[in-house]
Amino acid sequence: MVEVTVDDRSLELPVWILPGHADGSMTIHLGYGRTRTGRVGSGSGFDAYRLRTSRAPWHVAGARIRKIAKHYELASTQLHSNIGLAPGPNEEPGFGVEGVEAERRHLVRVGTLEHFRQEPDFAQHMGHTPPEGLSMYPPWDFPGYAWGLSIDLGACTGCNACVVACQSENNIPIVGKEMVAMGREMHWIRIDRYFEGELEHPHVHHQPVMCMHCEQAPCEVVCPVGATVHSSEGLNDMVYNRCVGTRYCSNNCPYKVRRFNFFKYNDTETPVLELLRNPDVTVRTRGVMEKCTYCVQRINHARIEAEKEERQIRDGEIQTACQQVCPTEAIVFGDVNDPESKVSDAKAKPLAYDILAELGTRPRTSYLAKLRNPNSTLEES
Amino acid sequence: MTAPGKPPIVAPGHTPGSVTDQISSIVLTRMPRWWWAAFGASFALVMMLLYALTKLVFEGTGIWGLNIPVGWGFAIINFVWWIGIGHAGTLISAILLLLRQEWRTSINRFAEAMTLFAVACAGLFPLIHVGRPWLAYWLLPYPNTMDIWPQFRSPLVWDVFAVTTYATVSLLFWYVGLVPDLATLRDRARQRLAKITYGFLSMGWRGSATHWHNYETAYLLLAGLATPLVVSVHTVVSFDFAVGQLPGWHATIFPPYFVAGAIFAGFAMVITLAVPLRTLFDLKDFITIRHLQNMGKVMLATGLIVAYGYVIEIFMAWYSGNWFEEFMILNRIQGPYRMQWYALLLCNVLAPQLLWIKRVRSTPALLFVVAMFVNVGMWLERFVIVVTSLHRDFLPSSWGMYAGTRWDWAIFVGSIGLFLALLFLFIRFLPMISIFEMRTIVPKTQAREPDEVSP
Amino acid sequence: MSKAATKPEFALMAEFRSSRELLHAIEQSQAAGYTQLEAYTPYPIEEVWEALGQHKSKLPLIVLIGGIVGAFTGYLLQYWVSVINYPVNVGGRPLHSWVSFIPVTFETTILFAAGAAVLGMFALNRLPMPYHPVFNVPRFALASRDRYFLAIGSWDPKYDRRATEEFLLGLDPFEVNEVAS
Amino acid sequence: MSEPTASTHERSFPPPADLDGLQSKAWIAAGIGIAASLAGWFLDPTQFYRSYLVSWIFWLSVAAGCLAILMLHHLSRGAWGLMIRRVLEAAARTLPFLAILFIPIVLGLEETYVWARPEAAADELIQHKAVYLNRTAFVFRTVVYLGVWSFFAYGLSRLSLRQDRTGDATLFRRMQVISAPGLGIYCLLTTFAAVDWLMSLDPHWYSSLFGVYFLGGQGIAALAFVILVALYLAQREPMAGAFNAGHFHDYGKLLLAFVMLWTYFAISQLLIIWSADLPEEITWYLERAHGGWKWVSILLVLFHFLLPFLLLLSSDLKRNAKALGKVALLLLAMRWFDVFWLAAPSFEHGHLSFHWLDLATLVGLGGIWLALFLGQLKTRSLVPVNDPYLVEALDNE
Repeated sequence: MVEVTVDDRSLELPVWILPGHADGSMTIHLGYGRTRTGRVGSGSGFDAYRLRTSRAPWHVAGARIRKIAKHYELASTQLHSNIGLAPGPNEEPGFGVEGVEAERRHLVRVGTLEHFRQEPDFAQHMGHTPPEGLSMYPPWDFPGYAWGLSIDLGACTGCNACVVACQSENNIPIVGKEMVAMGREMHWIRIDRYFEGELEHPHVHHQPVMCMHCEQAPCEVVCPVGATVHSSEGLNDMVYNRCVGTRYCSNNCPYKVRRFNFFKYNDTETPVLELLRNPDVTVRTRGVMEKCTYCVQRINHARIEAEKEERQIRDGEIQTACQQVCPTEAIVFGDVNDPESKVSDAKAKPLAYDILAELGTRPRTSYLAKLRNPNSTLEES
Repeated sequence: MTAPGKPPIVAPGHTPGSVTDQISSIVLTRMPRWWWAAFGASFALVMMLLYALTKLVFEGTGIWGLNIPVGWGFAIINFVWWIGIGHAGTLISAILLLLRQEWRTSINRFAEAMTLFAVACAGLFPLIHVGRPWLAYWLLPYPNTMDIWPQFRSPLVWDVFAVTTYATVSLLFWYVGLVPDLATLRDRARQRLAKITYGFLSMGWRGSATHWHNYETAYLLLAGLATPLVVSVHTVVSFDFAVGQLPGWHATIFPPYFVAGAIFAGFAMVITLAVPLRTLFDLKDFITIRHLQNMGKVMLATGLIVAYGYVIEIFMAWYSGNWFEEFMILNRIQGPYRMQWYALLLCNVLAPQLLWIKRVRSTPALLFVVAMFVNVGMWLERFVIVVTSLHRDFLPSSWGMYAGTRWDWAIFVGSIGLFLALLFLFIRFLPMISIFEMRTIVPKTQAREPDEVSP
Repeated sequence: MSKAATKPEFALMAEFRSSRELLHAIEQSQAAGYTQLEAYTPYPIEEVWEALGQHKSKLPLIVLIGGIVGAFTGYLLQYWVSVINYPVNVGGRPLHSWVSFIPVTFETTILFAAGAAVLGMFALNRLPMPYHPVFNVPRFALASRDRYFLAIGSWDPKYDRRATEEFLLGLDPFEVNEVAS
Repeated sequence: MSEPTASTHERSFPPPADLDGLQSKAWIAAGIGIAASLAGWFLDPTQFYRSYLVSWIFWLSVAAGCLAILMLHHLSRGAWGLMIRRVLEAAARTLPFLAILFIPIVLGLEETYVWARPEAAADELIQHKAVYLNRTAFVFRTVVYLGVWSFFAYGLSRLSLRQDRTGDATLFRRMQVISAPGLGIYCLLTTFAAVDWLMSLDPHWYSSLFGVYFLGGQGIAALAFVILVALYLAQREPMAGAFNAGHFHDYGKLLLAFVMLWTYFAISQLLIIWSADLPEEITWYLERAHGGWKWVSILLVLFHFLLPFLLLLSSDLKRNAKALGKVALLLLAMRWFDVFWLAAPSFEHGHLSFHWLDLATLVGLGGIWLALFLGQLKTRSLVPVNDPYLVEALDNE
């Protein structure tokens, strides 16, 4: 921990050294200045307003920083975020065995405009994509709708709006710092952040990850009670009532998008909280697994509307919660059986790729590689 | 029949009468004072287990150290550890019977009991590890109004079948083996209650030629069935891991490697228990140095198979050219759980090499030390497989760390207490050495004609 | 007790000190024309049941049938559940995932076969049978220790209370007892 | 059946005279087979090398398997192995000759192994393995495998022969002491041999169970062969009086055990790969599950497992030497099919084809190997006459 002193005011707070943050500077979020924030928030965070005065609310000078012999536990949902982050000249080389893992796995695929012009489908050659239909099993047909989703990494700014939207749409409980520190966050969608380049000035990539709704879902096979099965429209359904909580599905999920109710996180006793919740989404209890449903309640809502009007669901009629709030429209959802749909269009682009395609899971969620158009003179400096 | 150079499997001087009297008297007389102390201690641990389980059921799986990505932890480690330990009992009883290894006789009963209690401990964990333990019965196929059935492609359902079959067959095998001895106790017991109980349990066994004939056939057939069964059980346990896609779990070598590991751990536990018991109950005449030597050899052989598994795993990780596999091995060697991996190598690979030395194999104390190393090592092996594979899998963004909480430890230690408590009860109420089989081998091992000794 | 006086005895039972003596006695009894013999020994002795003419047990057949029934039960249960009664798409796997059905089929085979072995053994041995006349002989308790008994049933055509007792005593037993029924 | 203890030591078991005739027949078969193979080599060298590899691995499995069973026998000190120890030793002593017969495989390396071809340089994955999969390392390793196996084969044979001469009772202990690490080293080397010779035919594929599977198959091959030799010897003096139903019962049980073991490995590997459906692993199975190969797979299930398994359950059959011999013959034939099934789909991706060279090389190599084996068998007494367990072994029921 460090102590920040401005004039006679001082604040003790922890620091987290991140790549790319300018040397000799530190960012302190003001937050809301609260000390009591209910069940999960009390006792967490620091009141940075103490450093501010009403005389000069936006600027103070002469802050001093001092390292103090205290420790504070920070909770983070992501502990590892390097890809090809080369150590700076004075840095100790190597981050241990975990070094450059994410890069080798080609999770985030980034290219320059120049590269794209030369080889438009470069992203598809970065990993090992097995030939289509390679499987020990006969194929399953998905007549009718086949839901799919595409995320444009080039558009994603990492603003987290999707995470919040998903949380309120799907009645996802807030579990608090203690649980997050243990690795028990409940978000159905998360934004993976990766640093690339040099430690001093890395590139940052954001990658939203939610359930991929794999056509050959590894999670489903191992569930002993059939609590997670496939719908005829290709959704990876989670049957909460049937789930006994073996957590086997999560272990076998390569994308680690499943979340488990280790305790009874949802407060179902306080009547007023009932008003808080989305009535279309089941409130999960203790001991069951949950994960992204592609907002199945919205799909069904649209289905009912369409059936009332005796028509097909129109493209764009269903918006998932994350899609709806995305300020850059990075997320597109729709019927991949419909060649005219926006999602089919996105998936047909040369930049489209699946993550961990080499596992043969055939995800319905795919990504569009990120394109950069760097100014060569700026980049060099 | 005794070949040159082999120590006898029963100390000289015993007759059918003397073995009957000595072994049955353990059950039919009062227990020594240490028994009460030991039973009391293990019973206290059982109470701790019950307390921890109550807490678990009321509060949730969250009291353990589990998280995402490490969705399986102590419970599964303990399950695999216990069920592995159980395997030695069946192996001693069944396979050695089929191989006509007579030295099995004085340890098989005890080893079978160990199997049963280890399986009981093992069976506890899959039940309690689920998020909603009160619904664990949903893994069984039973007709219901919803027409919902288990999902037979899941290794956990195979586990249910494998473990229940194993428990049932072990119990039957054990009980069938006990029937003539229960009759022996019925004939020796003085107290009316003991007479009635043993009489009831022995079902009216008379030891007629017809009885023995069908009995021997049944026993042999059960051994023939139990042998592939015991292999299948740990194979299915290995499928729990191998069927998945996770690097470190998905390896075709797992079935034989797990089975060998199970036998390895099981024999270590038999030695751990047999060395003190033979001293405490003065059974050195029946559990001789020869038994310990042989068990040491089995431990060495299975330990080498386990080491073979490690070698092949590492080689294939490289040979596959699959980066996930390579990383998995590197992470074991250099990652945050590397100390566990080195300790595992020390316990499972290096320590058993001492068994090449005959002095070690024939010194109970040294053998006991090696066995303790293996007990620890095999627990660590499951830790490495379960936790080290899970904590860093495909997406680096979701990597995490895992550590057991005090409740994890309480339940683990409590299960050891449960095992010991059951074992002490067994020693108290049932003959821990098969009396009738000892009667069978005594004439063969004695040079003189034992039948002519007067009662 | 008054009943016992009128009721004929169940058998005559001779006690021997060694298995060799018992085997000898069986041979002699068979030579003398006795057919309803039963021997009691403290541990299994193959020669004894061979001498009494028991060669093949029916048990292996029972176990085989048990195993076959178990295999079919296991496989058909899975087939019926996964293909007919509750067909769902699970991870893109075919409904009839025969490879995945092998372990459970194997386990039910073993379970049924083992059950058949145990139940078959008890049935063939007519157990449980809490009461049997031989228990009326106090020294019979030694049959589970180190004594060998040979009984000649009273329903043997050649049985005669006195002559048979004479005959048995001629075999040099430890003693001969009457088994009350 | 049992002989008086005193006389067994004085009994001698010289090889029967008609082994010479059998050996001549083997040489003739070898001549015909080799001539046909040479013709095939001129007509279609690629096919020749491929067929030769399969045949060589088949006969090697028998010989090397015998070495493994020999060490198993020494380790378990069981009486069961004594009657066949000389057969096992003779088969194991052919291993150096098999090393010489490996030369054609080295010559045709590029025809059989993808990684040995120049175009492999373009394959990223093969390049990754090039440190391991290259001509020099491959030949070097094969020399090491066969050298080490031969070392154990000759070492054990020599001690066994010395035991015949001196009757030194401590020798069996020494053979045991050698066999313990010997068996371990054998299993490890065989695993890598299986990777080298068979698995690397499809250099993209891997399975960590493969070595164990190959070991299980070797056990079947060796036992089936030994049973056939025992059957042959049991019909002639001096062994006619020595072999009894009990011996064959033991061999039958071992054969059953190995059939079950092989099946266990086969099912485990299939189940794990089938369930995970990882593209990099399943291609190997898909090749063997489609086209004509499907029928070979079914053949293996039926006649490498199901039929022999059911037959061997019967103890009457196991005690009947002739009936057991038929099962052994079937299994030996299926061993060839298994090796063929492991190797050939990787040569010609997709379709099943038998070639007459498969048979020609099998007969040619088999003739040579059998002649060598019989030559070795003739040199010694058929039973180790001074072994302390011999009385027990002859008495085996």
